[in-house]
Amino acid sequence: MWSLFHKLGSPRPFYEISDRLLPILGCLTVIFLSVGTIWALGFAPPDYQQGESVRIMYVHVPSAIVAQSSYMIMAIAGAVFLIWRIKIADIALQCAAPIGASLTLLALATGAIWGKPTWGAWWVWDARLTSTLILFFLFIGVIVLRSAKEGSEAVGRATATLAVVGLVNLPVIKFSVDWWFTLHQSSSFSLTEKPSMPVEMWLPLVVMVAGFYLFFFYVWIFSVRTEILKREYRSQWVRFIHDV
Amino acid sequence: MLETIRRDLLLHFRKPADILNPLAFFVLIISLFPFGVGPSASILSEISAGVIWVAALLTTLFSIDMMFKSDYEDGTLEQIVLGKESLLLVVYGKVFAQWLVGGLMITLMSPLFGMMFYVNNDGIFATALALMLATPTMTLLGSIGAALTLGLNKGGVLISILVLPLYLPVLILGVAMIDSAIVGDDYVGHVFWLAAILVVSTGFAPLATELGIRISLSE
Amino acid sequence: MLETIRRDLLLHFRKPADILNPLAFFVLIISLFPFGVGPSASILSEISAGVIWVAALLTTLFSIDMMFKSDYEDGTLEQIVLGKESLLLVVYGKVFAQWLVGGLMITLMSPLFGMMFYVNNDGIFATALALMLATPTMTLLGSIGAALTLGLNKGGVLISILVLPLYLPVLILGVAMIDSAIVGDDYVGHVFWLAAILVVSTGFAPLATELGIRISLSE
Amino acid sequence: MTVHALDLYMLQVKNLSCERANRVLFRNLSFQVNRGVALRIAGLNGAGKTTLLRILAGLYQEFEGDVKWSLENYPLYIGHRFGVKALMSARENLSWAATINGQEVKLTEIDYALCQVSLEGYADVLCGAMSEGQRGRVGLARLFLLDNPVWILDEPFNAIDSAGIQCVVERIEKHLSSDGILVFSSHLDIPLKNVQELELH
Amino acid sequence: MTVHALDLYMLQVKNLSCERANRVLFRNLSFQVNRGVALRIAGLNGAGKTTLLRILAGLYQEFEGDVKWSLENYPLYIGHRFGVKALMSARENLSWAATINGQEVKLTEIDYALCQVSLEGYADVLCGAMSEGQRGRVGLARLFLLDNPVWILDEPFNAIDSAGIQCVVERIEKHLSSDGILVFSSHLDIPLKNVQELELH
Ligand code: HEM
Ligand SMILES: Nc1ncnc2c1ncn2[C@@H]1O[C@H](COP(=O)(O)OP(=O)(O)OP(=O)(O)O)[C@@H](O)[C@H]1O
Ligand SMILES: Nc1ncnc2c1ncn2[C@@H]1O[C@H](COP(=O)(O)OP(=O)(O)OP(=O)(O)O)[C@@H](O)[C@H]1O
Ligand SMILES: [Mg+2]
Ligand SMILES: [Mg+2]
Repeated sequence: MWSLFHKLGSPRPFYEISDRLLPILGCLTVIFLSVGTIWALGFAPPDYQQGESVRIMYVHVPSAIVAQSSYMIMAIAGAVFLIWRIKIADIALQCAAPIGASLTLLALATGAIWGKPTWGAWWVWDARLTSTLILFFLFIGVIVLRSAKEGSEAVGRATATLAVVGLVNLPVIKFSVDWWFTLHQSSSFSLTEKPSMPVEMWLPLVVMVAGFYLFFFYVWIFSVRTEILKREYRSQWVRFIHDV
Repeated sequence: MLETIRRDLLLHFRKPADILNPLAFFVLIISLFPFGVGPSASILSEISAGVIWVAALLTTLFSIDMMFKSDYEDGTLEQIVLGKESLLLVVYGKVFAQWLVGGLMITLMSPLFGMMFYVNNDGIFATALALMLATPTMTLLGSIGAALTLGLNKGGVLISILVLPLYLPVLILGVAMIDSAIVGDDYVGHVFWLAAILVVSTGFAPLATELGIRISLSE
Repeated sequence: MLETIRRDLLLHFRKPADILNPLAFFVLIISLFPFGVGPSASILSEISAGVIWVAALLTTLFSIDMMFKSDYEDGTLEQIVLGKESLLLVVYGKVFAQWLVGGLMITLMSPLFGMMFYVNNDGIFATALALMLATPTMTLLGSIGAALTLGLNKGGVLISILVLPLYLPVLILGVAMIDSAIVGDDYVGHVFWLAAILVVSTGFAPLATELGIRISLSE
Repeated sequence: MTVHALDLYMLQVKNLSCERANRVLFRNLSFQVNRGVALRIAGLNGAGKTTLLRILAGLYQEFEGDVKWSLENYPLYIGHRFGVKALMSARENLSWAATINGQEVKLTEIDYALCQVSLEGYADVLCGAMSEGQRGRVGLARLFLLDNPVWILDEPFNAIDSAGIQCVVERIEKHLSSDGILVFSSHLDIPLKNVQELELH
Repeated sequence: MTVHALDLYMLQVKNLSCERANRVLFRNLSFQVNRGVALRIAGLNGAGKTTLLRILAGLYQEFEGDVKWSLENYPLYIGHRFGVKALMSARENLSWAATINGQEVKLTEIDYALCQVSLEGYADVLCGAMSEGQRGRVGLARLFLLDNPVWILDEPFNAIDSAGIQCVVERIEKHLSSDGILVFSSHLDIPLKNVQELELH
């Protein structure tokens, strides 16, 4: 286990192992996303209140959930980099941030689109919405800081520090839901109660969530590989692999 | 002048943060308010014009701080002053580049916030129009402050104190214009005044800025 | 550490603007609002807590920008890192000096603005108390951002983007506390939480700041 | 004074006095510099060399006396701060320097200038990622690119290695022999023909 | 390696390699420096002198190899930036330098140090109102005040006039003869006894 960890921690074995993993991951992603999409759009029943617009849920909820997970993953990569100084953790952090930011943006966009028919407004200053917005800012902060100097280890550590410090915010933002509603009763919308869904709606959602996770990991590993090539293009093994 | 614009834009793009930051900052200030004030639609839409304007103002102020600073510190400003190219033209170029990455971006983003603050369509259009006319003025006036405070090493806060009073007429006009638009009144008069202020400051502010630069350098 | 505080205060007093500016800035932001929002007492008192907090937050952010910058640029920070005196202690000292000329001053001024915004006495007291507890936290968290962005030459705006999300819990708690106080509710819970956050950040933020400084220097 | 007399020299200084912070730096300084001649300002640290050079360049105004140039003067000034932007590459820095000097230059000329200061490999490196001396060299590359007849150089050899100094000295000789004029300060002993010395105390 | 062996030298470097921006600055550098000896790092602009000195001082970490000091090491480091605050007077700067170095010094010691670098009259002048060389001298005055056994000086003579250089060179000789250690870089030809050279390419 420990040796595997170490092996994955250095660029070359990672590159080789992921080389075999990637096609499988890609196939699974395609399968899950297409099955989920067809199921969700074609077969899942419309909501008796919201009608067809409920189908946005199949993009909105997975993207929102995976966006949060990707922050978590990114921060863990940051911690690993700070503690063990494994270079690949820095790359992992750097590559996770844009994906996470895009997913967050997708969640925001789909939420807004969904909000218009259901609430009559694109945006309300509800706790969950706002905390998603904050999550987006956290990602942006990480991206901006990391892009300050490409490939520099110092900037990498700075970014990792920020990502880890920002982690503190995740639970706090979650708790703010409570503070928020005790303060401002005026908000008439609540996302905190789960709509009781029938299984026919719930199951395709699970497939989509799984598909989004797979998608995240696929893109993530793919861009980590690209970044490895970019940083190590002069080294022996890269030349070797790409000449063969 | 075109060369100056090109160079300054290049420098801004070299640190993408120069472009992203004012935007993100604008977004952040605005999004702080619902936290501070509460999410009630009625209050938010009531203060929306004010908040958007104050945010635009502060954003301009804080990006303007760096406008001449780096050129001053590394000695490039001396080179510019001594060069054959007219300093006034360089100032126009720098102001324009600064506005492109600051004021213009803010203007383009404003409709989004109008929506988030439940402003109606007329109000949103008026906000964008008002910002389009006012942000160049803000950049122009701000550049005077930036030039005057160059050698003093006192940063953005001193500039604010110098320049904010100059901004007040624009702020008041702009907010009045948006408020008229929201309730459906005519606002041609406001547009006229904002445009007039813009024309006047385009003519005169760079002269003052040029003077300010020369003063700061002969220190 | 005492030496650090003494030195930093000395430096601040050498440019009185360092002390005056945050105050003036705070005053300016707050006074912009009546212009932007209109002078109606009911709206003003409704948004008062939010405005004062947002102003305090922005003021802290913008003075924190310079916290390590000058030491970094003239090479003094290297000297500090290499010196026998513990860097962590120096960080504590600098944060404290920074708070004295920023956060503390803001806290002391807040009652004035409470009055200007028609807040009642309970609210005014709660505002001051909340700021007293929260401004040190803001300075502490801000110092992390300032340290991390040192070598990057990107100024205050990047710091804002990094740090503002971290400020939100404090902002939400603080505003909630003031609002409770205004309507006469009990706010011991809020005080407790603010104090707890302060204690935790006093313990941990300087560690992150120290790390940030070392990282920025080893560039 | 006739127009003809003015033609003989490029720079004429009369009764120049300057004090800073209540210390007299120099008093009633009078001298003139002809074409093809270098004037070296010598003096200990704090003697007022930088101040004098900035006065001659028109960057510092708090003095008494007369400074006259015999032609419309855009001096090439390099001071303690090199005037090199950290966020632009060496090439971009030089191209911008030419632009504000009102010159149109070709890429080959820029590359030639960089080559002269041994920065061939660094044309596209941001100057912020260069060593101190390399940044100084980018500043000095202007001497090989711009066509100003008047050079004002304030300790141009700080942080420059001896090969670099040699190179610049040769350029200076060429500049002087083509009727240029140079006013400079340096704590190093630079071997130049045609040097006048002015010692500040 | 025994403790005794370590005692002989103060600094031992083994297989030090460093690259920046994909250029190898040095590879597998190994050397050691004994007490009472100065090591001079030579090399052209951009050779990596500053980088090496910062590595030795512990300010730069992106390298491979071993750097060992034989005792708990707080070097006195002076780099391209002097580490002098513009808003503090010369005296205040030195007093603060002593404080962060964990030393308690008397006013007379500070004034003595300032006197050594010929800044007697400038003790209470803000360093921002000094000339470039005077600021450098304030930085160098630390050599006369602090008691670190290890000095790391990166081109300490930039902008300093020859009288100033002479003065510092004498101080260095004294430091070495009292078993101190010095690693420095300079483009000038400094006459020192007991110098090892290390040339970077
Ligand atoms: C811009 C607007 C919106 C944003 C930023 C947003 C954000 C989020 C987030 C972050 C989650 C994931 C929560 C978790 O981790 O479990 C979520 C879930 C969800 N959202 Fe949205 N949302 C928005 C609009 C909407 C709208 C308009 C609706 C429909 C009325 C909606 C319905 C849901 C539902 C049903 C879930 C799943 C709840 C659960 O499983 O806990 N959202 N949203
Ligand atoms: N901040 C930086 N980022 C990336 N590369 C750098 C940076 N600073 C210097 N370099 C590169 O590292 C190399 C060595 O720089 P260093 O400053 O160590 O040189 P040096 O020997 O001290 O030169 P000088 O005599 O000019 O002071 C240079 O070639 C330069 O291109
Ligand atoms: N910004 C300033 N404000 C006030 N006085 C100054 C300032 N800069 C320099 N001085 C004073 O003016 C005098 C001359 O400074 P100047 O920079 O001209 O000296 P210099 O001959 O160039 O010295 P160096 O060899 O150190 O570069 C110094 O004694 C200094 O005290
Ligand atoms: Mg000088
Ligand atoms: Mg160097």
